[in-house]
Amino acid sequence: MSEPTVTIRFFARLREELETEQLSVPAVANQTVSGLLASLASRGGPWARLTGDQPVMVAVNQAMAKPSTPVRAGDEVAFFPPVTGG
Amino acid sequence: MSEPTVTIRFFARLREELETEQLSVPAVANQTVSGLLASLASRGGPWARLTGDQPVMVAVNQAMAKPSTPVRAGDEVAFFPPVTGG
Amino acid sequence: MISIQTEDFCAGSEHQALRGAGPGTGAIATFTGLVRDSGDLSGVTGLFLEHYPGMTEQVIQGLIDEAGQRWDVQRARVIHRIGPLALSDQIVFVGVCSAHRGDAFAACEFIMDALKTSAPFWKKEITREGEHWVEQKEMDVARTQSWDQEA
Amino acid sequence: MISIQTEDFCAGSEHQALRGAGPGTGAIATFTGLVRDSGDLSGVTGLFLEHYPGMTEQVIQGLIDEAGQRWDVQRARVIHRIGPLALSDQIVFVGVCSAHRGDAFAACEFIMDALKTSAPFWKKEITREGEHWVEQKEMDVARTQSWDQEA
Repeated sequence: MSEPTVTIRFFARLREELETEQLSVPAVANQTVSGLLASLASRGGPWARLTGDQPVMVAVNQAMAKPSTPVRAGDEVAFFPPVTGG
Repeated sequence: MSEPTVTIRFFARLREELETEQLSVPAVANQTVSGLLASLASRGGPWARLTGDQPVMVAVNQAMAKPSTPVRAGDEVAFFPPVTGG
Repeated sequence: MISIQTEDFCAGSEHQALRGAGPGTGAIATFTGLVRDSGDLSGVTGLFLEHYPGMTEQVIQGLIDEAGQRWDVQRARVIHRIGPLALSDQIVFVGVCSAHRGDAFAACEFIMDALKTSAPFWKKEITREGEHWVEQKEMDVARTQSWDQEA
Repeated sequence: MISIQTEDFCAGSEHQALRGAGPGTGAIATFTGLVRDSGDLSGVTGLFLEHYPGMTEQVIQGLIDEAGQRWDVQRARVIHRIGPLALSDQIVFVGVCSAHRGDAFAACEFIMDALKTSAPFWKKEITREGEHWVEQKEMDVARTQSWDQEA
């Protein structure tokens, strides 16, 4: 039986800086976007930048989210720089 | 030797109502657009509508003009309804 | 470039030509007006468009020049058809290219709005019941005046 | 209709398709964005565009729906290219048709402005000296916010 997880995706500059496109972490009870971000930043090195000066946008299940948005088992959470299309 | 004249043109609804596309009138000293319009209106019948309720726009030598714009020998004066292109 | 013509035009070719202004072009805004089935009257089956040859081109050139003073305009193209037009026919095309999208949108919309209230064209609507010279709309005059207030 | 694609598109064909919305169409407004030689950097020779598949389409559909609530929108078309693009290549197309020109212009410009600040695309500029992820512009954010104030 597989452990309940959260899928995390990174895009653009974040993907390059972290050298990570996607990872899976165990789901935590009562977790929020800001909690997840802090836990990732605590890995140190380039990960610390996730809570640094550069703006980081977040989507949960492909909808724009806020620091207080809950993160539950099975969710897809994406972190990325401010968008620059068009 | 030809008499000095002013060319007058009518467009759209005015052209149809007056059944006149173009006419030539003798040039008058110190004439203005409003003087010319009054003289045309004095012909009576459909011409009286030129000074009636319906808005009439005027161009002198193909530039938009006002009632006070001078009209001189050789000028081309055009009267027409408010424009509706586009 | 300005064309007043009875023939139809190809918006795709015009768009392609606007791309040729050079490597500094970042934005193309276009507007196309079509004959629609309801104007002053409903059940419109066609239009007849009259204009004042010579003055029309001068007025439109003046609008393009004014747009070029107010915004970054790399190239502007205006086509206006005259004569008889059928339902869904193209009437007018305005295309502008610029470095930036804000300038392209503003210049295109300004030229189109000002053309409607200052270029000497007159439109007659044709229906099965008869013909009718279109009346100038107060809203069109207000739209053009709003560009003056913005200046 | 929304397309996210690596291939180029033909603005002329898209324009033609917008004409097919019916006899009530009186206005088509289009915008095309091109790769230009100076962005954050000068001497840009190309771009690389990344996006978030799935979310991108949802966000753009949301913008089209919002435009349809605010203005008369008969048909809206958005194409955005991804992957490597060369100088002067087409990046994005937004086309809207409507009964009236004011609605067509407003809806087209709104979708374009909002796409720039909310659709998950990221642009990397490529020059002879190197590459650079483009920074979001405060002016773009301000332009999008101005549509909220207008509501």
